Amino acid sequence: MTTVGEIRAANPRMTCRQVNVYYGDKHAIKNVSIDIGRNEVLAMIGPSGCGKSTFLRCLNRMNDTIEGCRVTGTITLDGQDIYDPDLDVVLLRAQVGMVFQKPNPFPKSIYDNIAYGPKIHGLARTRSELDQIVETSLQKAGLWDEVKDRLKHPGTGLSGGQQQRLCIARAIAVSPEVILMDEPCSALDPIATARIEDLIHELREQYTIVIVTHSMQQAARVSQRTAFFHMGDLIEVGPTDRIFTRPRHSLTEDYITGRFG
Amino acid sequence: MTTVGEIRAANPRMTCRQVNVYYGDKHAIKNVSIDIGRNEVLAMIGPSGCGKSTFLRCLNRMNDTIEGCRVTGTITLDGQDIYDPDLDVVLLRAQVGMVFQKPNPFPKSIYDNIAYGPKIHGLARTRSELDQIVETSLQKAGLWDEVKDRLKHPGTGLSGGQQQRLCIARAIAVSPEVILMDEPCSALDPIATARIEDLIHELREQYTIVIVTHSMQQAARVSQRTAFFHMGDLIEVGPTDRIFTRPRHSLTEDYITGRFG
Amino acid sequence: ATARDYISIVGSSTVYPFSTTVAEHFGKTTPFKTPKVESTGSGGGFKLFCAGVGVQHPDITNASRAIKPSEKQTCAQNGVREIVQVKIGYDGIVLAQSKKVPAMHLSRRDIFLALAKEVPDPSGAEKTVPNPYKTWKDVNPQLPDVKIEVLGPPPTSGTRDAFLELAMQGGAKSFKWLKELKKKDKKLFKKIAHTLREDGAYIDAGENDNLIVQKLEANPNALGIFGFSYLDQNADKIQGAFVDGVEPTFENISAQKYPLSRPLFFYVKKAHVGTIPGIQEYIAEFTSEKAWGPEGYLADKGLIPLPDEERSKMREVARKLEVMPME
Amino acid sequence: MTIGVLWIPLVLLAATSYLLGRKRAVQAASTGVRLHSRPTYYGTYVALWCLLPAVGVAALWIALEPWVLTHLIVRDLPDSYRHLPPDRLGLVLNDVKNLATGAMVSGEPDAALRAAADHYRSLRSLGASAMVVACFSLALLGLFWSIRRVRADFRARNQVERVIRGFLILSATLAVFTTVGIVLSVLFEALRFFRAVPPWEFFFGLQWSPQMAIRADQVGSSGAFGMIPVFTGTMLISAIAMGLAVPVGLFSAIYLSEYASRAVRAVVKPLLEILAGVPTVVYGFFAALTVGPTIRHMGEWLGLEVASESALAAGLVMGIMIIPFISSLSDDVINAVPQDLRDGSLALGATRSETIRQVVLPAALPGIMGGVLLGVSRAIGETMIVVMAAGLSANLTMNPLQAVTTVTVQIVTLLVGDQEFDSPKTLAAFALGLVLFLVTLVLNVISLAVVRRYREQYE
Amino acid sequence: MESHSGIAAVVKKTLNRRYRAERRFRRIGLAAVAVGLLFLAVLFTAIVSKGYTAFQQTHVLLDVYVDPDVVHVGNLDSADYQGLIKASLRELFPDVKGHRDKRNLYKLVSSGAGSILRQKVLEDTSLIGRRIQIWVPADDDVDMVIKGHVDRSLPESQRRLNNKSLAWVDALKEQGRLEKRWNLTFFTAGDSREPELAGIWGATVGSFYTLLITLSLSFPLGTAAAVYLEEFAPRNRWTDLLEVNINNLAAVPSIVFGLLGLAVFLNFFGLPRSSPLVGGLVLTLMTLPTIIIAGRAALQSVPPSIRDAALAVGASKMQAVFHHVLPLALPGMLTGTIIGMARALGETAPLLMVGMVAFIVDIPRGFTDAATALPVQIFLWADSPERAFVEKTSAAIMVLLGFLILMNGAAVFLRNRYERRW
Ligand SMILES: Nc1ncnc2c1ncn2[C@@H]1O[C@H](COP(=O)(O)OP(=O)(O)OP(=O)(O)O)[C@@H](O)[C@H]1O
Ligand SMILES: Nc1ncnc2c1ncn2[C@@H]1O[C@H](COP(=O)(O)OP(=O)(O)OP(=O)(O)O)[C@@H](O)[C@H]1O
Ligand SMILES: [Mg+2]
Ligand SMILES: [Mg+2]
Ligand SMILES: O=P([O-])([O-])[O-]
Repeated sequence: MTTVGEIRAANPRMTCRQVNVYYGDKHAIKNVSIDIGRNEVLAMIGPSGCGKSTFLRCLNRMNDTIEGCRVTGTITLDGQDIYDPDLDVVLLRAQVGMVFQKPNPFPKSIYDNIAYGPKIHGLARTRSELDQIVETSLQKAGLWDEVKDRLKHPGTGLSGGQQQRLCIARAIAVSPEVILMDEPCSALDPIATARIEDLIHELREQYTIVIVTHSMQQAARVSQRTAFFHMGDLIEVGPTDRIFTRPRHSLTEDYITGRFG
Repeated sequence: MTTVGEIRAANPRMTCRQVNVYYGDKHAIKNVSIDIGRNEVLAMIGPSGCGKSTFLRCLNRMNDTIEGCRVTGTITLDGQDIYDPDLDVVLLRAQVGMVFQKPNPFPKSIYDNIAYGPKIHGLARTRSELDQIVETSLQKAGLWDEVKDRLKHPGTGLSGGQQQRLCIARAIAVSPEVILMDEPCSALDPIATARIEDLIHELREQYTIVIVTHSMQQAARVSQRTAFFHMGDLIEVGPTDRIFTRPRHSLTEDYITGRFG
Repeated sequence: ATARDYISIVGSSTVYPFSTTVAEHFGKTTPFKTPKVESTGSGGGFKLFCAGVGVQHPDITNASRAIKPSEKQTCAQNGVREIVQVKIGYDGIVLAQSKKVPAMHLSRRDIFLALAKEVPDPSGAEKTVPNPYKTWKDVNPQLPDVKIEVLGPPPTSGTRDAFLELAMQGGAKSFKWLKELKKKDKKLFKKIAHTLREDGAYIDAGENDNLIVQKLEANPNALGIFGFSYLDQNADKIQGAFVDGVEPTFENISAQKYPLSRPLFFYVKKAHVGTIPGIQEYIAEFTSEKAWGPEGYLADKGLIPLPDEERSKMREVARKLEVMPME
Repeated sequence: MTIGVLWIPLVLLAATSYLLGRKRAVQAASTGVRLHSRPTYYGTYVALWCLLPAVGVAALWIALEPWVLTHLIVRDLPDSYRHLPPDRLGLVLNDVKNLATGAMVSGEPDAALRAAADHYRSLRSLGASAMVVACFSLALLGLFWSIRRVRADFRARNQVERVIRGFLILSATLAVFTTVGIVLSVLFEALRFFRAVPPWEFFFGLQWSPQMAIRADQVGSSGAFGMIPVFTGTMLISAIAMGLAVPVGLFSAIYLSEYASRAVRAVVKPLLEILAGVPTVVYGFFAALTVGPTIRHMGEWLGLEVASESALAAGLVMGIMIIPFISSLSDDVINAVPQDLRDGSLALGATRSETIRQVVLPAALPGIMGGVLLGVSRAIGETMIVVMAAGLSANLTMNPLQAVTTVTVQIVTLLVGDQEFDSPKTLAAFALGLVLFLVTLVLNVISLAVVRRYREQYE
Repeated sequence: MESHSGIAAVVKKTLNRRYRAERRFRRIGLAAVAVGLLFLAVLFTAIVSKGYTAFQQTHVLLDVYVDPDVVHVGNLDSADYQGLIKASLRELFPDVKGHRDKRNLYKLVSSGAGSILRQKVLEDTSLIGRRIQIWVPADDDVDMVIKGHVDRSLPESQRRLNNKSLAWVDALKEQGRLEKRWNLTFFTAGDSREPELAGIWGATVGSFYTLLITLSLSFPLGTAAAVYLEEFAPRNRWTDLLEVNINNLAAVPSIVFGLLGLAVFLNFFGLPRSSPLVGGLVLTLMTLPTIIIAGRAALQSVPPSIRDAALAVGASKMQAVFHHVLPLALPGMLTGTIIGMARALGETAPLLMVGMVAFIVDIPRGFTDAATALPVQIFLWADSPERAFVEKTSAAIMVLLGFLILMNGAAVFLRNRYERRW
């Protein structure tokens, strides 16, 4: 089916064309085309199981790790096909960071959780540079004050919300260009959520952000553009304020007004 | 510290008095006293790590499973001390059901996930009674239409949101008297959330529900009373509309107005 | 304990092949059950045998050496007072080497000089010095110029005991002053004669003789010490060194010409005869001419028979169940 | 045998009581009262009460029967037999039993024995019938007693679970009994050894040469019982073995679980596991005949002095044997690391090897340590390989090209040899066994503490 | 990549190095697997190349006249059948004279030939008085020559068969009376002192009974212990002690378990020596720790959320464990049990101590009959002087490995079906 609205962005950082994703026989994403603009926040909404997470994982090829998952179509980052066999997936993932739905801190200290990315990529020359990166990232994720006295404690000892913020801080620490967030706030309380939302606003200056969310309010607050998925189809995409005020597709409207299902 | 507001309920199903919880040396819940009224929905809100989950797990003694977790004070269900050594904890948990933050379906079929509780409690005499229970529970959780054709498929193959609804259906299937929900909607999209919220409304007729949520809107929509926790203290408790409109404690007000932290 | 209607035999691994052969024949040709034969080593055999009288204890033990006084004592303490000792034949102790090299001609003196830890001072003084010999040529200029390397049984083995008494002690006695020493200070003499080198020239090689055979094949310079039957079975790969000019052959050993041979025995608990079915018949089978005679099936298995006279004497002992003296 | 057929009615009875208990529970519930437990639990409860006492009695009877029967028969034997010493009497009884069961007997039994055999036969059948009666009475008693307790509020599940729990605890405690058994069966002989050889000489002596004079007229060689060289040998060979097995095993596990395709993994993993099952005797041959000479030749070629029974050969082959232990157990723990963690690392732009080295392996470390530990234990305790390949000379050396001996080799040769059992030579085996036991105990306590510290850090 | 700004530029600098590390790591892994497989291949080649010949046995075709004077209805059981065989050999080589030569001639066929003839006659008494053709096994020395394990060009004194015997063998061969046939005896017979009559069936049955005891005790006990320690045991001194204990037992050399069995089962409880019962009990104690440790690891890998889920619907701890945790952990426990059983199947040392290293001809018929086990049989044969036992030893190893592979195969199949990643 064809997508309603403008799939193109003025200054695209990533472009997706005719993307299909299969899990074995299951056709999870159907012919989706969309651009992701520079310095914009793109929100992806849709009912549970519609394929938001799946599509997100295509964008930094994290679905490579799922056995039986197959992707067709083209996705480019800055004009470069990311499914090109020559492309370096490590580089891609350093450029396109990701925060997951379930918090997944490493079984290491809080410090090491954050320092891990910078270390492997050689982003810090000295110990104090690394300390600096760790501190900044934790501050941006709004976790610094809570954990600054126990940086050597294991990250897995934090509460759910704290863990998720730790994961966000970890993703930021590598200073990626695009950040993919899969329901990053689903385990967070409103205060932490608000801080993350602020952070997203801040990050937008430099970065491109794609966020999957189950909260339309959140989508409305943080994003410039919104894409609505339904059963693997990209139904509608457009400027966030327009989507939430004047949806064009009836499915979108039903969903937004809560009549859905 | 003393809790602001009325901790007593007119017709209490559960009463908690001077409850303290320790994880080893960590004092996670401090001297909390609160009643949970019959046929009411009590919402528990508060910033991440404040002890909401911990307190909730006290109510059906799920914290027994955490090594080093120690509870003092009294909690009663229908007048019976649930920490009485003579009390049968299995019976207690059949009466006080629970839905967790992270969906945790059994690695069994969808059908078996739901049927497990009724089976061990002998709630169904015949196969068709069991089928009936499974169907009703799934319907109440708003999952029936999506899975009715694949009841024999594994529950772990569902998407996050579907899995959580499966867990809710599983809890409902044993028709408990009290249902504890720990951020049950944190992995759900708005439609599923709305359905669960409707369900909570419905269930309130028969059951007592305690729900932990990170969403003040949700608390406002579903609950009659709201309890606000902060760093292990129960700061304030009272009728939901009053809490959200005229909070008495400054911390509560700060939290609700988003000035917190 | 449950009832037992078969004979239980334990003991030496050297006698094991002979004992089992007899047991198999006995089982096939008589109405009795085939005896159970365990290979526990002579020492282990005596330990079990002397533990007492009763169904749970073995009836017969095999040994590659005579019972020792302390073992008799144990037996007596445990109520095993009537023991019949039957000598069944000889086992030659051979020093074998690979076929790839010419056979060595050794004297017991050579053996002693090559393997003792302390040897008489080469200068002729009547004292011992730590063994200085590295090659066989050092020991005796007529021997080849190869490193001394002997794979032999470990200190726990009966074969080793016999080797020390026969070869080493014999070699030591070829020195006059040592022979005299034996009369004066037996202890010191034995210390000299019975102490093997520990510098790698003598290698403790475990109890698996087949393994030694194969190691010899791989290493033509080495000599191995083991029982005659292994030489007999592997005559195409290994050869026995001449000792004092005598080749270890069946004929030479049975004619008592070969100096290194030891007697083999089995011991019967007389108290069990008459209650455990078949013991006497088993002894009769073992001591029958078709088993242990020069033409018997045991000779085929490598047992060197007793001289005719001794054989008939032993048969009488066995038939009459003559108890050996317990001191 | 009567005992054999006894089970069938007993099991049937238990099944019946299960059904009865269930039915009664259902009836109790039909009055509208809520049952405490599922009806099956009431059934199981009744069945357990029916079965366990009866089985207990049967077991007791089986254990005591020979003793009781013997006693009874002996009482009725003529005096000439009765006053025999106990071991002689045992032989007579053997005859009686052989007679009674119609097995072959030796010689012509006399009338008294025949009578005794008949007596024995009748006593046996009498005893068996008595036992059957007792069993069934108890079973029925248990059944009636327990079924009367079945009421709606009766906590049948808790009772049944208590029995299961008892069984679980018993199983876990078995390990302690085993240890006590081992210690006891080794300790006394070891103490006797220490009476002959002073402990300090044993523990700190640098010479091992168990050739003590064992007869008055025999002179041993050095006759030294210093265990240091023996233990050094054990450690040297174990170190070589682990030096091969840990890297090979761990890296195979990593390769198989993280890189190899499903098909390769499905084929290779079981193949490697075969290595674990090859009997150690076979490895012994392999070490002694193939690896040993090869290493020796290579050494000669390099101009090195290599003993034909070098520690290297035994250690390498032992390492081969341990590879699958390490790889199989590491593989399991690596698989147990949640995929979440891998995703987290990969999403940061880590390469696969970085993910493995820095995220997966640290998370799996306690488990891997456990596997390595098991491997070390096997190496230290392995017997047959070293018996065949390591030699017996107790050199105090760290040179892997020389021959060394190990504790297990010494135990085997000392015990299977043909010396008297009471000589210090053989008793030394028990002392070695005891020390070996203690050493592994200390090793284990230390490494358990390490594992636990890691585990705490990651949980 | 076009844009070299920001992170990409920095990362790119290190990328080559990192990929080299990646490739190195991967290659190391591959090499490790290859090393393991190489060892396996070398081992198997060594064993098979030595042992495969044992599956054939040289047989001799004899024309036997079942002389009614020797065999008649009265002495069917105890007649001198070997005498008939000897007679037929004399007929084949009528010129052989002299006592010594005759003896050598008789030695061409196995001493078990008589009992084969006896069996035939017992089955069909009408053979008495007739002349029958019968294949009987040749002596092991002949077998070795035919199989080329003995160099015929060696001087006579260095061979077990002298020149005359060799000539007879050649003559028989020429007449088509000598043939290598499938060695059924090897699979159906018990032990024997004569290599050509020896078989592994007795030891196999012994191993079977032993392992049956071991498996039926150690699997339930091990699982129960693992479940208790992992799921129910409180953390205290006592359970710490248990844990240390179990880990320690896993490290105790197997021979020490033999000593324990000797002291406890044989001397204290008075159980029958050399019986599969005692062997099985000893091996049970030996394998238990392995099974318990593996079982605990498997239980640990089941996520706690599963337990929570079950408890929260009102399952008792016991139900949660037995309905959910245990089934999920079972594949892992199976792995541990296989490893334990494989070890038990190949174990020799402890069995030596409880008297299973015995010469036993009769096939055991129960748990208390005297028996040996396969590895012990291998150990015994390996130390036998007779040359023909060399190939028998390797062949027995092949059979043992065959069982092992079968066991592993079945378990791997089960495990693959249930393996999962959390
Ligand atoms: N590994 C997998 N194998 C097979 N099917 C899968 C897999 N992962 C997801 N699916 C299916 O693909 C569809 C899309 O799943 P996805 O997780 O992308 O949904 P979602 O929109 O993220 O849902 P939610 O909001 O609940 O997270 C679902 O129907 C799901 O059942
Ligand atoms: N098993 C545990 N051991 C030690 N400390 C714990 C444990 N579980 C939780 N805590 C600590 O107890 C406090 C309360 O945790 P809890 O999980 O109850 O918070 P919460 O209010 O549910 O947070 P969230 O909204 O993030 O789920 C936190 O500081 C947490 O770090
Ligand atoms: Mg999703
Ligand atoms: Mg929580
Ligand atoms: O086993 P042996 O006593 O003959 O060495």
